[in-house]
Amino acid sequence: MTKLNLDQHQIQEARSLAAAIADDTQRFVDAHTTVTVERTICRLFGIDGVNEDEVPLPNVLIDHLVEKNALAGGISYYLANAMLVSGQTPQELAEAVSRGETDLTTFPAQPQAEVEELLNQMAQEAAATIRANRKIRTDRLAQYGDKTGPLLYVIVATGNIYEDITQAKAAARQGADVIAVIRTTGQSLLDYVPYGATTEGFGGTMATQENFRLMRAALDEVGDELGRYIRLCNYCSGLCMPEIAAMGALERLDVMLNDALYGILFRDINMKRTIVDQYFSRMINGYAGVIINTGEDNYLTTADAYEEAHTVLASQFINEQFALKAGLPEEQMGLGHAFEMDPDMPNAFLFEIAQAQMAREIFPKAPLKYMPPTKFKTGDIFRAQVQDALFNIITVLTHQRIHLLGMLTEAIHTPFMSDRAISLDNASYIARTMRDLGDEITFKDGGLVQARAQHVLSDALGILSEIAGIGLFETLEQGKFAGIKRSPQRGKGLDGVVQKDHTYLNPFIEIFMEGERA
Amino acid sequence: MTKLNLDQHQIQEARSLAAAIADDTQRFVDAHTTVTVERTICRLFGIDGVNEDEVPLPNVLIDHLVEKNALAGGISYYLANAMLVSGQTPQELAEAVSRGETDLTTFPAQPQAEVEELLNQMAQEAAATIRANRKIRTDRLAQYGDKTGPLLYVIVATGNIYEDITQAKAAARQGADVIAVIRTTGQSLLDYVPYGATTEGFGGTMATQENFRLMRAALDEVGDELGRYIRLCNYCSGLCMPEIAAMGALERLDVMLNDALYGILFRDINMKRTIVDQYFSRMINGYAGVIINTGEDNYLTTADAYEEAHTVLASQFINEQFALKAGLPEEQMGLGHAFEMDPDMPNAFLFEIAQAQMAREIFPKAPLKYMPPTKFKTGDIFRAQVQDALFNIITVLTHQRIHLLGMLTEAIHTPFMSDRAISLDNASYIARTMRDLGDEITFKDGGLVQARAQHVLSDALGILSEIAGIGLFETLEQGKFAGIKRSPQRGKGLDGVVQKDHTYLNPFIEIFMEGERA
Amino acid sequence: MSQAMKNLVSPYGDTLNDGKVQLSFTLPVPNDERGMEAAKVLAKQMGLREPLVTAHITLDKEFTFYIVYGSVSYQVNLDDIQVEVVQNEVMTMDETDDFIRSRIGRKVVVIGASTGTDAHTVGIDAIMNMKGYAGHYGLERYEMIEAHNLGSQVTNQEFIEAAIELKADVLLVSQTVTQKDVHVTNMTELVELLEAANLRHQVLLVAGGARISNELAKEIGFDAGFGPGRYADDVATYVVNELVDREMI
Amino acid sequence: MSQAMKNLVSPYGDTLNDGKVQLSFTLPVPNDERGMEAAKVLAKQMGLREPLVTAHITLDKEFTFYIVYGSVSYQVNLDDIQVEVVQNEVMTMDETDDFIRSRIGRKVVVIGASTGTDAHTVGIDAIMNMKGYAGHYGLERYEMIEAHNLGSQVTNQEFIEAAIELKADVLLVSQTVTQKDVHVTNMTELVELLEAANLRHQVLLVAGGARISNELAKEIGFDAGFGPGRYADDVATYVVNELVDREMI
Ligand code: B12
Ligand code: B12
Ligand SMILES: Cc1ncc(COP(=O)(O)O)c(C=O)c1O
Ligand SMILES: Cc1ncc(COP(=O)(O)O)c(C=O)c1O
Repeated sequence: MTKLNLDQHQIQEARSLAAAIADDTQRFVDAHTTVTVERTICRLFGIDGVNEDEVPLPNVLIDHLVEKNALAGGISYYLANAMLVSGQTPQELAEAVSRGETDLTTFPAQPQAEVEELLNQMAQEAAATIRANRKIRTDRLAQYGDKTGPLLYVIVATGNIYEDITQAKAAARQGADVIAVIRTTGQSLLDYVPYGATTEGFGGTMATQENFRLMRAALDEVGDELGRYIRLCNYCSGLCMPEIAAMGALERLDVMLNDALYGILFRDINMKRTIVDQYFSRMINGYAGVIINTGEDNYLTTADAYEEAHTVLASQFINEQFALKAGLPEEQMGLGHAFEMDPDMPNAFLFEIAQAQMAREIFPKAPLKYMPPTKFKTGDIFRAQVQDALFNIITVLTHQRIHLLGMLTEAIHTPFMSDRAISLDNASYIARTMRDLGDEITFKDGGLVQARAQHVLSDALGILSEIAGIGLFETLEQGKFAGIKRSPQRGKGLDGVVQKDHTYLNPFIEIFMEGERA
Repeated sequence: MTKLNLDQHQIQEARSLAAAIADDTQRFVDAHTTVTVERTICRLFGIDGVNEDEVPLPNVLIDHLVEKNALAGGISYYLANAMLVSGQTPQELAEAVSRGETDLTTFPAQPQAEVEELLNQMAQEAAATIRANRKIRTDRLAQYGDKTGPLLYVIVATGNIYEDITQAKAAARQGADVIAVIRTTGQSLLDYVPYGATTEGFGGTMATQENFRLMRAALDEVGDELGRYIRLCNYCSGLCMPEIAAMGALERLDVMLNDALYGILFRDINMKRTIVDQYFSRMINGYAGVIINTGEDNYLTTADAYEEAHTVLASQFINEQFALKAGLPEEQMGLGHAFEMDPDMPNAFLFEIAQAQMAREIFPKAPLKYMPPTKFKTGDIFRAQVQDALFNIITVLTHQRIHLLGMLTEAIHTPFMSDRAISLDNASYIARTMRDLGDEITFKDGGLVQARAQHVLSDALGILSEIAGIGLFETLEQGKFAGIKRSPQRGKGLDGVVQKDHTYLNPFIEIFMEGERA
Repeated sequence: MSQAMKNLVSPYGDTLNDGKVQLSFTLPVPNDERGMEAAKVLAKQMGLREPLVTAHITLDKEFTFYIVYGSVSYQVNLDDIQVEVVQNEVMTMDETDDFIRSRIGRKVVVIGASTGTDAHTVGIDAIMNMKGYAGHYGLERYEMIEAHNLGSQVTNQEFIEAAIELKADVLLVSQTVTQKDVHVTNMTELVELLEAANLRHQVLLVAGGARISNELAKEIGFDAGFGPGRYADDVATYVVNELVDREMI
Repeated sequence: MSQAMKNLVSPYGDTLNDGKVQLSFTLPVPNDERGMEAAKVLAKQMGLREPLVTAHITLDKEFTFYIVYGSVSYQVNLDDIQVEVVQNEVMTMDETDDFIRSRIGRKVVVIGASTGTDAHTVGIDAIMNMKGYAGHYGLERYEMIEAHNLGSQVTNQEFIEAAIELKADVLLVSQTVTQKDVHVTNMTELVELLEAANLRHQVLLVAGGARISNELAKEIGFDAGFGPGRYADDVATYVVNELVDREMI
């Protein structure tokens, strides 16, 4: 079902180049761990809670290892070793460390086989919990049936989890399929995950495990009432990528934003740090059956959507390979792109169709995430309704899967309850009255749409060759994405990156990469 | 450039059936005249103004003939005869009749040849005035260039001509190409045309010659400022069809709503009366280079747009033939249709495309008038913006010419100045960003769009055969259009219909039908 | 007091009592800094604290359209609200027919029209025509109602003549065009003509239309008014109960 | 008085002084007759005579969205409006450079950042980057301005340190996220820190962003604020004049 007649050879070539780029970067990833990767292991082993200074216990433990200069071996070994000696649970050990009563590095070393045996057993338990969550999702989707067209995705962002729940339930009743709880500004720069239910955020609400749990329960409740499964989305980008991925796996989130490139470019997070974090977080997402959403759409908020369209495609190719490396299947790759061309450009709509259809044909199995107009939204809410309508049309026409709804108040505030309802009405009206339009029309051979798509593909191939030549880190230094330059020596979180030593252990990698899933 | 693969044979057959229907009706038309046709002749001879009772002089004159039971011969003869005898101008004679000083039927009969000679001369003068107006239009369009895409058409309807002018100028500056001054409710039932500038109307402003003149001057002024020709539209439907057509010809209107069927169905105007009136009014419109707009769109405000789509097409075929009979060329036939399907119907948009594209292909030269959603508009102005957006898309996609803009406040009030601006922005945004979309896409062979169009065509053919069997009047009695039943013996204005006698004269018919135009 | 406090509501954006509202309006001013400030002043007069003008769009040299967001401090006390709904318990067609049979004992004569210069018939047809509207049968289908739909553009004079001739119990008036309050003028004239003819108290006088509320209809001198979303069953229920209550049978 | 009368304006729908406005808001009430009435009451509190609720849309069991049209009687006296625009005569880049050369005689040091947790850089980049925005070159291109763009997410502490280190004359702060007035908190903190460090009067402190007005910025203790549609030339003109006027050179 190809409508664009794209050069298949170029697609294949682009894909191999992206694989080469990912391979190259993966060498760095394999040699390193980070503080948040290790904290994630703690969390998967059941360590939770905060000490009297409100520091999360996983941080307490890892800070402790850092202090002892022992992180290169990984927390797993130290924990298991201490458990064997002390007979304490990980949580008990963490609390003891927090109280300053225990030093994990001073326990006498137990036989390596016993340590590994225990680790494997603990990791299997954690994996079983995640699989159980996965099964609940599969069962509910089987019970209620899943929607076939685009999933209507809206955000809540009041800063207060309880108010978010009010908004989310209303949105679900209005027809939303996915609820994303946006994070407060600044959270992605925190090198820990806050604890408990929270009610104070700006432009979003803290991502905490308790908040996840509260929202999950609320959506299950309203979903049961409506006879639909309402998906929950949050963010595992930023300095705590894998920790939040683990929390999402434990609390049955369904969709998670996850993209190292986003953090590098838009949050000035150090590239070494986040690329290592991304690997483990995607592994968890993959295992948990969570759909990831990548952040290419954001490029077009600073770069021009017409001129820089190929960078979005190139980045999608790279993200695809990174995801595959982490065992995340195509069916869970919500590669991002966006409708962001200048409304003053003649035929802009045709070029948007080209871009969206191209992504659809190049990544046929991916549940593409399609972002609405934001950059050219102004305070003119009446025009915004039309901008969103055109975006909604392309979504339906090109069979996008994750349909982020535009808001008429995009340029003004995070959505009001009514803004969301207006948006959902806009999208549903179009989805209904244009239901089969995508299958009904074809594009002129060699016409504007086909030519544009082919052009973008060729340009993407060009930039991928360049990147393959110089490597991803150098590419980012040169500012090839979103026009933003970043150095591997700068940015937030670099000090949390540690080279692994030969004793390093992480019992989850094998299970998540090779274990059974369903 | 056919996209629908319609059965050309059926199109031809439908056209011949419509011609037969028009021929049949024309026999009635040719045998009759009406009070307003005769008043029109007065107006074309320069009779204007009102008497002390505010009765327009054309009415005074024709009422006078009716009273004398002399209308069957037509006003032309009596006027010319009286002129020859008295040496007075038509205006002077009218004033004299009004004062009760003169009886037109008592002048001694002059030689028929002299009467006819004078009449011909006077009619040629009137025709020259109309041609001069036509030339001004042609010259201005040549000077400024004419737009090629859809003409953006908006209404003004404040009830006050001066306020209308304020609105119209603003609309022109916002990008409107055609300004229609809507008439006050009830005017179409008046059997006279009000006189002078007016400031009191409900849901619209009186159509008077002075109002036409004021608005024409205002639009020329703003057009010169903008370097565009702004077209002016008004209504010659109702009980004074041909009189208003004449006023429009004299004041250089560019577009006029004109449709006997509309008056019959929606104003309960007697069918005999208005069908006779329509003939002469179209003749004038044709000669003046005025584009007529027919009213098929209105059917869908009472009948269902999906079920009754074929009645719109059938009516367009009939209106085409009536227009041709009156010498009005295809290039001036703004056949009406509308976007009125239920927004709750799946694939409604596809069926709307089918209908619009079908009209485009069946009437390739006609400057089709495409009406926006009205019936399913509610007070939800945010949804209305989306409804209008979809309508605007079809307009561009199917190359409609006269693009009546929908208003977000359609279900609330006649447009505010800001409503129009919002609408124009909606339409321009779509026209710009989808500029070449129509040429870029094709519809699946035998797909939903093609099948729907063919289905509507076949049904239209069916109903045209029925109508050809029973005649137009009987068809209207049976309620085949818009689900509304009308009897030839009822309705407003029947008493203004008179059978012509053998002496009847109307010097304009020959000139308008056969004379030079440019 | 504390009881009343419970029922105070304010506009809601995304947080309880945030008071958020959206406004739009045009001012006859050029699109400049002064106009922008004028828009804010107006918004403040309307009660918006710190209004935010999110768009200022030129309509013409001397006209600018503003979109404004802001918060108001007003609260509505729900307990103070007296809702004047025409009635609550709507009877089905059969129930109404039975009611007429048992309580009135003869057919009720209803005439309806879109009066004055108004040519909108869809509304009155929705109420009267056999097939009804939105799944509610029209009055013509009621066995115990004799319904006469006179159509549109019926003058008040013609309407009254028909009422007399048909011995109508109930007069239904539909009004759609409301520009410059033409409906108010037209409806008021009908009331006056009925009074002049000494008929006003012989009939139930009911209005309806997209912009008609019960409040408005009563103010003008009608017995009731029905707006959008009301159907034949609502009107029938009201009418038969009222005829009985007023002993107009 | 009659002079003032001349400059009174009211909202305009389609007739002068008709006072027409459109509103929309949500109330935490069920979508029923009482809610509808509550919407009218609120609209009346806002000054609408005879408000017309044109839509009432269920958002949830206890939330309803209303769209309302109506007329207000408020008038704005244009003569009373004191428009506080930062300045009117904008100098070109070359004029500004010349002004600095002749009146200041050395380069002016400007530092800018998107501060606090705000990561929106497009606005500050528009003002500072070489290539500028919407056809207005940024401050980096000015020969007589030494411009340092510190990027985004810069804490107030870091910002002040940079100001001291670079001996900045002018501090430019961009703020985009305004939810729960986070910008106000963040900007106020900067002012306090500057005062604590005895630096407040050594520098010109200028804010900007989509929701920043001159009014607001001054209220918080900044010297000026620039909203949407203002560019590098506006800021440069203001800054150099102000430095000279205040003898801060
Ligand atoms: C269809 C329509 C037409 C059709 C009418 C066909 C026909 N035979 O009725 C046509 C195309 C002919 C038409 C013409 C005009 N129209 Co018109 N039309 C509409 C439209 C699109 C829909 C109205 C409708 O049918 N609604 C559906 C019915 C079912 O709703 P309803 O009438 O509210 O009825 C319900 C209730 O109110 C109640 N009800 C109604 N009547 C009664 C009576 C009683 C006794 C009771 C109990 C209940 C009751 O029950 C019904 C079911 O719930 C509206 C815009 C819109 N979307 O609303 C404009 C609209 C009503 N028209 C308008 C105008 C101005 C006109 C014209 C005057 C324009 C002109 N100058 O040419 C003309 C002339 C008409 C005239 N002389 O009256 C304006 C009115 C503006 C205003 N508020 O004053 C509107 C709002 C459009 C606009 N924005 O300009 N129109
Ligand atoms: C682009 C964008 C982004 C990009 C930013 C990329 C980047 N590097 O800047 C990305 C995708 C990263 C992003 C992320 C977020 N965003 Co954002 N984003 C936008 C968007 C679409 C456009 C903003 C923009 O670039 N405008 C163009 C510039 C040129 O305009 P400007 O900033 O107003 O600047 C002009 C003037 O104000 C002035 N100016 C600006 N600064 C200064 C400074 C000085 C000194 C002077 C003199 C003048 C001046 O000059 C400029 C030229 O005239 C808006 C929505 C919209 N359409 O407005 C949302 C928006 C601003 N974002 C919003 C939010 C909430 C976020 C997030 C916090 C969401 C989240 N929780 O994840 C995140 C996190 C960001 C963070 N921590 O701060 C909200 C803010 C709501 C509010 N009022 O509080 C908005 C309004 C969207 C929404 N409706 O929710 N965003
Ligand atoms: C991939 C990705 N991660 C994260 C975010 C959100 O930002 P933050 O990580 O600061 O919450 C976005 C923005 O939409 C994104 O696209
Ligand atoms: C053909 C035609 N004539 C006239 C009108 C307007 O009505 P009236 O003749 O009452 O002014 C319309 C309605 O839009 C119409 O379509």
